[in-house]
Amino acid sequence: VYNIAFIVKATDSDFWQYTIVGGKNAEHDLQGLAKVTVYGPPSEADIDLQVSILENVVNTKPDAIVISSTSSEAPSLILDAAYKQGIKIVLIDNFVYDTGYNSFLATNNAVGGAHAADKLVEALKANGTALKGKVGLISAMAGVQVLTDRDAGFTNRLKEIAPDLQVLPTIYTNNDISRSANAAEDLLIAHSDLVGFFADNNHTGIGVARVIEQRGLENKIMAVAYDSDPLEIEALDSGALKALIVQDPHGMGYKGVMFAFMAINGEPLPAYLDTGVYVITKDILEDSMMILDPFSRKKY
Amino acid sequence: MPEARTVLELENIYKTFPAVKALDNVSMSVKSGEVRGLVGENGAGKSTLIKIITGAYTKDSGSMLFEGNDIGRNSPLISKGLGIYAVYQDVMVTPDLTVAENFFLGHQPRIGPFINWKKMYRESEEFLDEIGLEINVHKNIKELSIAESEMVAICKALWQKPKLVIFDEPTAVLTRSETKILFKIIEDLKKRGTAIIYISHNLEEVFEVCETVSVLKDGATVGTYTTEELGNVDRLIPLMVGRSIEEMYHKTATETGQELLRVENLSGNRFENISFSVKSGEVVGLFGLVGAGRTEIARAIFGVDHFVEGKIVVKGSEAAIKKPKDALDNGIGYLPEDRRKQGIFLQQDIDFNLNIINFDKAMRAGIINYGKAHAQTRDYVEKLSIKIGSIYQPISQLSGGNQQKVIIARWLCKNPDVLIFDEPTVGIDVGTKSEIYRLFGDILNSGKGIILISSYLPELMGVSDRIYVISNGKMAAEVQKKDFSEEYLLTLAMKNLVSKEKIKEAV
Amino acid sequence: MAGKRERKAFAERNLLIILVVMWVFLAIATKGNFSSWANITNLIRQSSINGVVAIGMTLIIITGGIDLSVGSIVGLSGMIYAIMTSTRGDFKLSSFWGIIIALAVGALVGLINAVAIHDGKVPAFIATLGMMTLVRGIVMYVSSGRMVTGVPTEYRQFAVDEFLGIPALAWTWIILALVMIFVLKYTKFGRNLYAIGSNEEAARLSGINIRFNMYAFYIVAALFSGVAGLMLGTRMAAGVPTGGQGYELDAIASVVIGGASLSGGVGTILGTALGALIIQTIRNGGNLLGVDPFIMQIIIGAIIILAVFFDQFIKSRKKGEGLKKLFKRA
Amino acid sequence: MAGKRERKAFAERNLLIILVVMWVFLAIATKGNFSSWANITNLIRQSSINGVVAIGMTLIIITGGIDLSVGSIVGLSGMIYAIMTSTRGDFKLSSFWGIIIALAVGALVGLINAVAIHDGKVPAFIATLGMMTLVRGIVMYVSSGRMVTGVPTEYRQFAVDEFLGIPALAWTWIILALVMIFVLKYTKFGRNLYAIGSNEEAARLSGINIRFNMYAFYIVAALFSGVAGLMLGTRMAAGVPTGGQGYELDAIASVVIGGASLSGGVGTILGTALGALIIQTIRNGGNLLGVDPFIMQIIIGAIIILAVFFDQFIKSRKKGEGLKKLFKRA
Ligand SMILES: Nc1ncnc2c1ncn2[C@@H]1O[C@H](COP(=O)(O)OP(=O)(O)OP(=O)(O)O)[C@@H](O)[C@H]1O
Ligand SMILES: Nc1ncnc2c1ncn2[C@@H]1O[C@H](COP(=O)(O)OP(=O)(O)OP(=O)(O)O)[C@@H](O)[C@H]1O
Ligand SMILES: [Mg+2]
Ligand SMILES: [Mg+2]
Repeated sequence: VYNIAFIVKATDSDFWQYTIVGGKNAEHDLQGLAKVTVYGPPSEADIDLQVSILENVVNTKPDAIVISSTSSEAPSLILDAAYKQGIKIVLIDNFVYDTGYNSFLATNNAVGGAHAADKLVEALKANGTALKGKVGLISAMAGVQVLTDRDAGFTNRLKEIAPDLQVLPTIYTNNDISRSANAAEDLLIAHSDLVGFFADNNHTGIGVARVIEQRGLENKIMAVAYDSDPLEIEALDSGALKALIVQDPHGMGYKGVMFAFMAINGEPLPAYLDTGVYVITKDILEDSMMILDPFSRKKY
Repeated sequence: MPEARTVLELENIYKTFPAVKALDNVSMSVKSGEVRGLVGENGAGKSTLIKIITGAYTKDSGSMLFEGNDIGRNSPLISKGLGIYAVYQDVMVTPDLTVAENFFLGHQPRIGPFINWKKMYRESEEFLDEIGLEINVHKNIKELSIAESEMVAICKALWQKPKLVIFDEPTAVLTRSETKILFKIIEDLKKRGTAIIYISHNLEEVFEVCETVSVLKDGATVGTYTTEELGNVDRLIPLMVGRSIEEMYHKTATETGQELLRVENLSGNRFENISFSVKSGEVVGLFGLVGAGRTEIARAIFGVDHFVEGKIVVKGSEAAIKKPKDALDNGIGYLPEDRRKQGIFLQQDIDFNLNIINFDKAMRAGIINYGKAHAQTRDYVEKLSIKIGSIYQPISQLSGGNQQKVIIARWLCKNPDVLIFDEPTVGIDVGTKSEIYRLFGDILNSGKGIILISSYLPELMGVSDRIYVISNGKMAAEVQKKDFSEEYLLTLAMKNLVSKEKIKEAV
Repeated sequence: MAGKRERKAFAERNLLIILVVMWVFLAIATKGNFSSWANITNLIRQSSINGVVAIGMTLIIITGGIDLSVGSIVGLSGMIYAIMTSTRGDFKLSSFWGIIIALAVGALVGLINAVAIHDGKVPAFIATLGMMTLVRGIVMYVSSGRMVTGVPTEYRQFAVDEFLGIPALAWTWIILALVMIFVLKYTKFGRNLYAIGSNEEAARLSGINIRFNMYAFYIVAALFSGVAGLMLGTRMAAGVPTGGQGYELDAIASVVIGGASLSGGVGTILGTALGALIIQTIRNGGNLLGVDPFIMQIIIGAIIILAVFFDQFIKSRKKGEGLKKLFKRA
Repeated sequence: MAGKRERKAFAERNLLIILVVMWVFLAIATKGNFSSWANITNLIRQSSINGVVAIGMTLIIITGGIDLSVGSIVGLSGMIYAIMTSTRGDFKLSSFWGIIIALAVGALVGLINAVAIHDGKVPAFIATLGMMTLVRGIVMYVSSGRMVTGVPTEYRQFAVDEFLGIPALAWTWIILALVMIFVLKYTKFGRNLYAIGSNEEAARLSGINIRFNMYAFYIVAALFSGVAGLMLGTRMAAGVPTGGQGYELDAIASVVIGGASLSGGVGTILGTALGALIIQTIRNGGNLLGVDPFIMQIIIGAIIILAVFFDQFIKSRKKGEGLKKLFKRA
């Protein structure tokens, strides 16, 4: 049996749980040929803790490591050393500089952000709202690369396609649903010409959706959010959110483990694989359930 | 002895706190080599005056001259620089440092930039040997008893060679042998030409060490007298209290009735096989030298410490006392010895401090009736003539003696069947002492009993109906009123002491 | 009579002044947006969850302790409720039983805190730090790190309900605060709290049962976190594994800004409530002003320090020397 | 002589016993993986950053204060270094100047803490909580919330460098700890620290300049966080805006597990070092065992409490009743 270590950025969110389902499903499909052990710090803020975990994992001498690193630089030297020792390295979600690796699988977050801008403008048009006024940007946390990329992708694209829409200064909410809802409430009070929101992850998305739902603003305020979890899906269904930008965490985990297995067996692999983003709107909701809830695909 | 010159001169000092006028036109001067007593009722302003001299408080008006120089701006640091050293009512030491380091604090001996611990320990050991104090200089202050840490603060006075030393009720927490060392230290300081101000409520003591006495009353100076011209304590009291006290240990005759409390063969930490009893209407004294174990016995009865053997019988039936609550439920109360640590809720107000065990009396359906609670407080403030601005003042703003009175009032108000008083009158002025003894009479008349622990024999003999003498943790004897005499009680107290040396030390 | 009445009113008056100054400034700076009724109700609702947690924290800080586990208890109680009542779950209990069980589990955490601190003699900081980690682990474990949805609709409705124009969440906070102001002043439970907090030894010698009371304080404090967890749950309409994370800092800050001393014996519910409002005003005001978020964060940090500084400054000027030392230590 | 010496050695011996028990257990449970030299060096290296922060925290806790801003200072110093030296940045300074400027900026934060606490009379908890928020805001602002890369290679190399088989990061920690053990025992700075923490008033009356010393303590403590920030920077090979977030809790836990009292006057560098090792052992061991991460979190929480519990338990049994009360309060 090959030992494959599967290191996620954090254990406290659905997204990484979905990745883990993917990884574990792959283990299941490999029918005893590989054993997948999951590691991860409790929170994405614990960059150094994740490095420590990696060090400890390397010490257990697995055959391959599938890692979604929180930092693009921190684990370089350790990963490189491991790679040189012959441990196969598959990077998922986040690239790591200056290390040897077998393959890299990820979504382009800036592209996802741009999709969000497209969908927001579409929704505004569909609603007959003029493309001017303010747009609120609620972000889960400052200083986190993937979020920064999403926000930048969104802002840049919106500037291109709807230059009269002004994106308000970002509000960071410490990944707290209640604080995200507070922020949405406050922006509604502060700007009577507010027409839409972009929330850059699931918790911010729920916070925004809650406010729209509770105040019945579905036809006045257009909101687009990143990620998918049951409440966001519910909000999409109810119209509180107009679109969800969804990565393929299950695929990332599944392919990550499969690629690792292939690497161990000396199969050739692509250096980069875009796992893509899905844009889910209400009309295709029915057909997208397996993307939205990878838990339904749990095989083990 | 060098020629005496005036060291300190205070002129027309005023100090007002939000609620009270603490000092009202106080003038005073002290000469080198003089030991000046400072006496007055609780709250008269003694401690406040001291704190103004050391700069801990700033005066509202008036002037202070030190060695002839007008000291305008003062602070503890400035006064220390001038050579003023004070041993405050609450001990000022750093509990987490060793005894030796406390002596050297701020100017430790060094080799180059590094502290020379060896030298520090050696020199402080030698110093304590010289004084005759047996304290391990390696110990942290917090491992010492209060008496010992007070002694450390006192000894620093000699160490730092100041020009003026102030003692604020130093003997309140000291044992007899330590008091002796203190008097010796005062003698040494005097010889060096140091001026000394000595505050105490033990007037005999004041006559013993001071040649002049200043009396403060309600923040104003009554006058300064030589102990010679006064002659004895009885002449001093009216100056302080404004009246003479005819009968200090006033006692109304009360009927002794049923037995309220009996302990049988009680053994525990530091005491063994103790039996005694209290009947309604009587004051039972517990005498012993400091360390005899009286406090431990009282704590065991009150359920603070556990005892190993024996039983406690309340009104004829055995009581299971495991914690203070049980004792209270059985009608036993205990006024602890170390009020500052075990009695006072420092941040809370006077009303809270008095009522914390008495809310029961001012409560309806589990809800406190503050009207009643406040009335209760005012009643006792008046009864014990506690000097306060308002009952909503934090207790920390009261003078030391008045803080103690509040704690005593707490228990008087509770009025349990048996009240154990552990050194109740330490730090309390003579006038109030006699008031407290008078209140004893009321308690006894209502069919209650009192156990009085005191190391001050005149008081104990004056107030008690019977005295049990504890010697080194064992019961030495029960003495009836007719047999009371200082020599007899002291002899009994030393009965179980092992060595003759210890005895000598203790007397 | 004057003494304390004056003093007490005064201590909280400083906070009120600080708050009013902030409000006036914001009302002007946001051209009235801040002072609109809609925003005022928002502000109170937004303060309410932290406000309720902070009531419990006030009790613990008055005892001289600290409770870092409140955030995790908030998360736990919301999660337990969701698991118990979820129409997609195994239990499908009614809201009533969900609330009872959620609060009971929260109270149990409080009891364990008290046992570790009182009987195990573990410093409160460490005991509750450990519990913070441990309880969060439990929340993650029971939810497999996933959101739990399908909670009853009346639960979700509570977050939007209003009564007399004031949100139900705000009422919850206001009523609980009023009850506790009363309890702390007029019951033995409250008086014992201050007694134990200012001198545990003296309290024991006054016949107060320390163990029993400490258990009670920690359990009641945990119950407040439990209620806050349910309040948060109504807002999120789900059990969220990360719910309540970091709430301990806001709660402690509210209590200390409210005038309590971390060395125990001092603190009031009213002060804490004002502290909670001050903190939320800073956040709400920041959002309304639309300042650059990083600059906003810098300003928030500075205001937290300055609010307490002004409070101390006014106090020490008025009270004179006697109490200066106290503040230094506090 | 005996008295104190024995007692002190003893206090830290408990921690050593706890640590050894954990190590033996892990060595067996991981079939030797834990006790491999590679893992031992990992463990020490992993402890080193928190270890250095905790040295500074020890000073502050001995004064009776607390410092919640350490994590933000860690982030700030690492970020300032990266901005100053980045080959992709505007300054392109040498590593030397980068380090000097980073540490100076860190020290400045320490000074502001001290001024707020000593002169502004703001409780340490609030002052440093405010600074935590404020400084993190600055880190975000100067970096626009993005990672700053392109740091000199010798900087990155430091994280992997070894000397006599022991990582350079570990050496940094060990040397700093040894120096501070000496400083605390044999210099006025150290003794003043204990004196002020034990009784500020008595220290003042002994002629110790409280202001000067408080400034010094907070500046030195901040410098340790600054150094830790650089150490973290070498590991991350970049300036990371969220770097150091949450480090205050680990540092405080290390210090308290190490035997210090949050009420001041008590604490040792050796104890803190053992505390830091205990915390990292729990984490490292958990990873090696490959336990379910949620269960692991539950266990970590429990062990933090139990470690302190056993320490207190052994102490109180040995010292007898006299000191029991003390622990209750501590
Ligand atoms: N910080 C303070 N705030 C308000 N009032 C104070 C303060 N300190 C002292 N007082 C008041 O000043 C008066 C004088 O107090 P002081 O402590 O000087 O009395 P004292 O003569 O030392 O009494 P004792 O013999 O009881 O120690 C008292 O009424 C006291 O309540
Ligand atoms: N053998 C001893 N070792 C250390 N300290 C002692 C010893 N004996 C007595 N003491 C100290 O003396 C003080 C009084 O002791 P204790 O309470 O046992 O005696 P007591 O009979 O109640 O005396 P009193 O009530 O007169 O002070 C305590 O502070 C105690 O620490
Ligand atoms: Mg006095
Ligand atoms: Mg005694």
